[in-house]
Amino acid sequence: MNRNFPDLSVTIGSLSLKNPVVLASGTCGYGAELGDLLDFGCLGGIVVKGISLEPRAGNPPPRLVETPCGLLNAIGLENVGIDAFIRDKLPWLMGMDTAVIVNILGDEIGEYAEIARKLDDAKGVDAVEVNISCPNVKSGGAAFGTDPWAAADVTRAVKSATSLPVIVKLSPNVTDITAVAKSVAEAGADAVSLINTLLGMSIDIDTRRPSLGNVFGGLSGPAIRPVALRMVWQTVRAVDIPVVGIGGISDANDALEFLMAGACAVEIGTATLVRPGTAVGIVEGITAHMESRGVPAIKDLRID
Amino acid sequence: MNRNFPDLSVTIGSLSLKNPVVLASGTCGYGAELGDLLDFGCLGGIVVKGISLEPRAGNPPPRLVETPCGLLNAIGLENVGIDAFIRDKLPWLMGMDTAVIVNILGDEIGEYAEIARKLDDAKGVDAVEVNISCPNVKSGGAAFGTDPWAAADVTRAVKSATSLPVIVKLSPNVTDITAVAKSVAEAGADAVSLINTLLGMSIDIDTRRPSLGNVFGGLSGPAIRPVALRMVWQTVRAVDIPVVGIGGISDANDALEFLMAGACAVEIGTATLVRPGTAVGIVEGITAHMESRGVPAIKDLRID
Amino acid sequence: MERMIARFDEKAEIIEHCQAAEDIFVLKVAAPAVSASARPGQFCMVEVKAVGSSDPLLRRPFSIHAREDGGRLSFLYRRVGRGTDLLSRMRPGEMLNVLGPLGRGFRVRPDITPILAGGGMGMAPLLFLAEYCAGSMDTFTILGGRTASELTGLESFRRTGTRVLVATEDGSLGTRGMVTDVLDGLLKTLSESAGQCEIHTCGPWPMMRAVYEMASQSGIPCWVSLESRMACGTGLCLGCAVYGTEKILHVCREGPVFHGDSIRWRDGQ
Amino acid sequence: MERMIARFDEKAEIIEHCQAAEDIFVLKVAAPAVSASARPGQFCMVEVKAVGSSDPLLRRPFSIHAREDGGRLSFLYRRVGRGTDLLSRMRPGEMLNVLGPLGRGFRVRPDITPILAGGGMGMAPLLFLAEYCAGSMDTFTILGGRTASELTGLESFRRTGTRVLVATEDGSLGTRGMVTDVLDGLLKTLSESAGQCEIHTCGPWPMMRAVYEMASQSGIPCWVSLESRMACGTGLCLGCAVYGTEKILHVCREGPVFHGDSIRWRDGQ
Ligand SMILES: Cc1cc2nc3c(=O)[nH]c(=O)nc-3n(C[C@H](O)[C@H](O)[C@H](O)COP(=O)(O)OP(=O)(O)OC[C@H]3O[C@@H](n4cnc5c(N)ncnc54)[C@H](O)[C@@H]3O)c2cc1C
Ligand SMILES: Cc1cc2nc3c(=O)[nH]c(=O)nc-3n(C[C@H](O)[C@H](O)[C@H](O)COP(=O)(O)OP(=O)(O)OC[C@H]3O[C@@H](n4cnc5c(N)ncnc54)[C@H](O)[C@@H]3O)c2cc1C
Ligand SMILES: Cc1cc2nc3c(=O)[nH]c(=O)nc-3n(C[C@H](O)[C@H](O)[C@H](O)COP(=O)(O)O)c2cc1C
Ligand SMILES: Cc1cc2nc3c(=O)[nH]c(=O)nc-3n(C[C@H](O)[C@H](O)[C@H](O)COP(=O)(O)O)c2cc1C
Ligand code: FES
Ligand code: FES
Repeated sequence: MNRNFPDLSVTIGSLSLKNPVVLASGTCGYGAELGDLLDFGCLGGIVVKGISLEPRAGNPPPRLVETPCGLLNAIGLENVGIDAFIRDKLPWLMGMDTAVIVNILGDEIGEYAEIARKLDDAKGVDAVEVNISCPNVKSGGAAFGTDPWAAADVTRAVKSATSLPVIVKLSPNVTDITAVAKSVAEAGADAVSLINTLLGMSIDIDTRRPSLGNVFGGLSGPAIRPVALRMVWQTVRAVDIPVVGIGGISDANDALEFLMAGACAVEIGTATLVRPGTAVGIVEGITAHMESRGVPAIKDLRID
Repeated sequence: MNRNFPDLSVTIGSLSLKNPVVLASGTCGYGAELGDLLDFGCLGGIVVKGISLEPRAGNPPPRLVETPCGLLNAIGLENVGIDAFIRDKLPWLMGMDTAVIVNILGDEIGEYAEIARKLDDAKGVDAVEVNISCPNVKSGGAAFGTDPWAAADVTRAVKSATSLPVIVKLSPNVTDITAVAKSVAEAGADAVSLINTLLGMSIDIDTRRPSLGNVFGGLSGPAIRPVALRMVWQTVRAVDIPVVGIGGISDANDALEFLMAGACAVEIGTATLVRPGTAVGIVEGITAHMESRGVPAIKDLRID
Repeated sequence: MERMIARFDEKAEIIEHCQAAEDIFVLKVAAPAVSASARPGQFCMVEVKAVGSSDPLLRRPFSIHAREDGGRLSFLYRRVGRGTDLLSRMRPGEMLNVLGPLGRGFRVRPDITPILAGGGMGMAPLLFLAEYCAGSMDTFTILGGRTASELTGLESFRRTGTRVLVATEDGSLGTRGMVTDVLDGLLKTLSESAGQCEIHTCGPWPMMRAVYEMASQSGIPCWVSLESRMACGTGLCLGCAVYGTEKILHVCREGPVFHGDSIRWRDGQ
Repeated sequence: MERMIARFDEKAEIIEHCQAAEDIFVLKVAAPAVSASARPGQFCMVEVKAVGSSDPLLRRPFSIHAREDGGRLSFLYRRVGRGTDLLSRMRPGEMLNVLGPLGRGFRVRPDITPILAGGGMGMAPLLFLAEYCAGSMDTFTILGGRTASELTGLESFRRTGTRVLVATEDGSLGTRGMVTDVLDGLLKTLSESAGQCEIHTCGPWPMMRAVYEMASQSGIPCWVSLESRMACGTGLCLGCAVYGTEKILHVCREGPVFHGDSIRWRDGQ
């Protein structure tokens, strides 16, 4: 292998990415919104905005509030629904030279399975990412992702509904994320990605009301990076399936921390909102780091 | 009541504070270290550095790393031990016109109880704060604070060992902090304080090693404030005992968010490290806010 | 989806930065690509944080105030919080990331007389609009503020050729009263030709609402430029939602300029 | 506990701020209270973040480089990361929070000849020490760096009256080699009176270690000024720990200046 041309390609189960840098769900729309600002051909992949069976209108405004080095959002999973996605959004994505991963969500397990089935039939989808941070409506409303058993049930349902690689996206709002990771790995997940947002809130002291229409929101951005990295480190050491690192990654050095912790790939979320070209800069930065240190492949970045 | 002179005093069980602003454990030493930089008479109270039965040397360096709007620490609970504390540190604190709260920790329940007993005999202690974020050595090393039952056991042991008010300090690294709060409330806690630090880590990409000698550390500072506020809001609405708010509070506006969420008092941690006089400025800022809005007492700040 | 004009994330040099009043600043930057495709009513996301700092995290949205020769853009802004405070400390020669032009601007029709109505910082996008319209048609611009010193830059408006009418709450300049007081008078004067007018307004919510209601009563179309909290400004996060009459609207993508009829005014902001 | 000299958190005005070399700056601030109680070898925690920003969160520790008339202090620092980069952009007239004086400085004895040995930015605390000693005794100062341009401010040292010896790795100034090469020569010259000398050193860990070992071999006491990551600088957080021979040492409180014998050198930094 030529030391001067590091190999950035990675595989996540049967999914191959040209490099480990992927856009995170909910922060890159359905791709087309970014088309003029980013060269998708430079990216490992894109995870589109979470899709449900039916269209969703999302939460009442205000939906955003800035926090120290972070962003609280309560978008409420607004999306066009799986049918409109396949019909109106997927064709554009198919034209891009990058892996297309579809983030899916539901109120109950059957919904996850049905979306997965529809994606299995569609053309142009490379993998499914299962967002289990949604409330499990049928059993009291706690998120699927906070219960290893519920998480495994969702995983099994999705796996049997599709032959696409299935990445389960874990919630960080748990006592032991490795317990959930192990549970979904046993249930057949091809990979896990983490972390989704930390549950947070903010109060507007002038209006004396919660700053978000939904009261609670999800915290993302650089503020959460140390928590995300810790969970990735723990999960990499607890399961045998690939782990995708997410959380506050804003530059190549941040991404390298996750790859050194053992992540097989990283997703870039809030940083794209702040600077649309962030992910492309990260690919360049990782390449430069590997070149200058003579690291032949992404997996060689990992430390013990 | 005179609207122009708001009443800042609060009570936490049988403990009375002249105002709701307290220095958080581990960020104000044993008090004397701050003596020339802060007028203790202006503060509601001070929670001293966590004390164990025997002196502890703490973790290997490096013990600190800065993160976006945050601080990761792995001090490892270095402290002089309960006997030296009572003998060498307490006398200085008794001279200050502020409430003295002693933060205690242990490897097993018996240690907590024994420290509490010693404090019960000592003069000059106004309350005990029980740090349950420590590993429960006898049962596998998970923190007491991540298990509602273990947390209740510690609480009962401390309560029966002392007649001082007992504040149980909760760990945020849990799926449902209200479950732990309810459990310690039932076990007799006079109040809960939250949050302790979020478990995090950082990697030095130049040395290719975790930045902290201990690998993992506790994340504090403004970065964690939205998570802390959410947990305080939830806990206030889940238990009937007073809730002390902690986490990233750096100015009066931050403190007001917690008081509006229903906290009866707040603790100031990392902000004191950055600016020793922070807590005094917060007392002034809260007073000014209450004066200008005609809020008669702290409890009237609370919103629904 | 509406056809998208190309947007750019440009590293722009600050050319001029002056304080026009107590808390009001005019910032001029060299951003040739953004400038070339900018249309009146569009805005930019401007980075306000220092190099090496991640706080404040988000860029701030500012309307394009004017487009000047040599690929320059200017912004008119009020210092209201930490982001605008940081911005106000930056000096000529420093670089600033400017993402734009964003959103859908004002829709003007060649055969219709535009009445521009701005309250406070709401005048920011209107100068660009006045310039744009001035060449080809007669325009009126009503500018309102609390007091005279807030109404900086009246001369720039006059230079475009628009007829400027002023209202101040304290009467220190122009009519004592609100933008709507002046608008009311103007609409009466124009009553004959009111059917040939269109209103473009930007300012505080209650003012825009009042302008919209007055326009509706007179059967005049009214375009309003809304604000909302934004993270991306580019349509990625869906965070900038406001209630429309029929559905949620996204200010950064479907707006910031909307037809007044499409807004659910009672929800306030 | 050692008796504590009063410390102050002063809002200090920047009086001068010059770039001495590529990445090296001299910052002069008016901080009369801190200045009045400062002793050589002590340091300050300097706020580097912009008003309204919480990132970078922590202050940065800098040794007191010199104390000047009128309650002024100067710092000599190298731009190495985001905090020092932000600091380097601040201009005269701006205010800066400076907490100090902190820690225990150099211990000098009136009957002993001090040899000051600084490598790179390690020269920062030594100017203050040279000034302090110069009035009453003969002193030697050895300053080392990679190349001549790094050794800014030699003149300031000479002005204090200390005898300045220079080493550069590339030989562009003084002896080609390391501080220890010059020290070796000096100790030989002084061999008779070496028993009457004491070394005060500050610089990179390997250099201080080499100086300490050389001093030990000659039976000369050696004081070293250590660095470590700091959050508070005031003894509150216990974060600035380094290994001592017998126990953990806290750089900000028990140091930054330690007797070389008390350090566990093999642990590196
Ligand atoms: C499309 C659009 C165009 C705008 N054009 C201009 C302009 O030309 N000139 C101008 O002075 N201002 C304009 N604004 C408002 C401007 O973006 C805010 O004043 C600015 O973001 C405040 O930043 P800050 O950090 O100083 O305030 P903060 O400290 O963040 O907040 C201070 C106050 O400003 C409000 N605010 C914060 N962010 C926003 C936001 N994104 N939108 C609206 N209000 C906010 C807060 O609720 C708070 O009350 C525009 C806003 C939008 C959405
Ligand atoms: C008691 C003491 C006195 C000091 N005196 C001086 C001085 O007079 N002049 C001078 O130029 N520097 C001095 N330093 C070092 C100075 O504090 C650091 O260079 C500075 O904090 C780096 O900040 P940064 O944000 O630019 O770097 P960062 O971006 O935080 O880090 C860049 C590099 O600097 C290192 N670093 C970061 N913080 C510290 C720290 N607190 N201590 C040591 N290394 C650190 C990091 O490990 C990293 O390698 C002193 C340090 C201490 C502890
Ligand atoms: C505005 C916004 C919307 C999001 N929507 C989704 C979503 O639909 N599905 C999902 O799995 N994660 C969603 N996320 C979470 C991100 O994909 C990511 O996991 C999280 O933000 C942490 O990464 P970051 O700090 O890089 O943003 C969203 C995040 C943000 C900020
Ligand atoms: C350096 C450091 C040491 C700490 N030591 C203790 C401790 O001994 N006992 C404890 O209960 N909490 C300890 N904490 C946690 C704080 O008391 C506080 O709960 C936490 O830092 C969150 O608040 P903050 O963001 O205001 O710092 C420590 C925090 C820091 C930063
Ligand atoms: S601000 Fe992100 S979609 Fe409008
Ligand atoms: S830096 Fe906090 S104790 Fe030394």
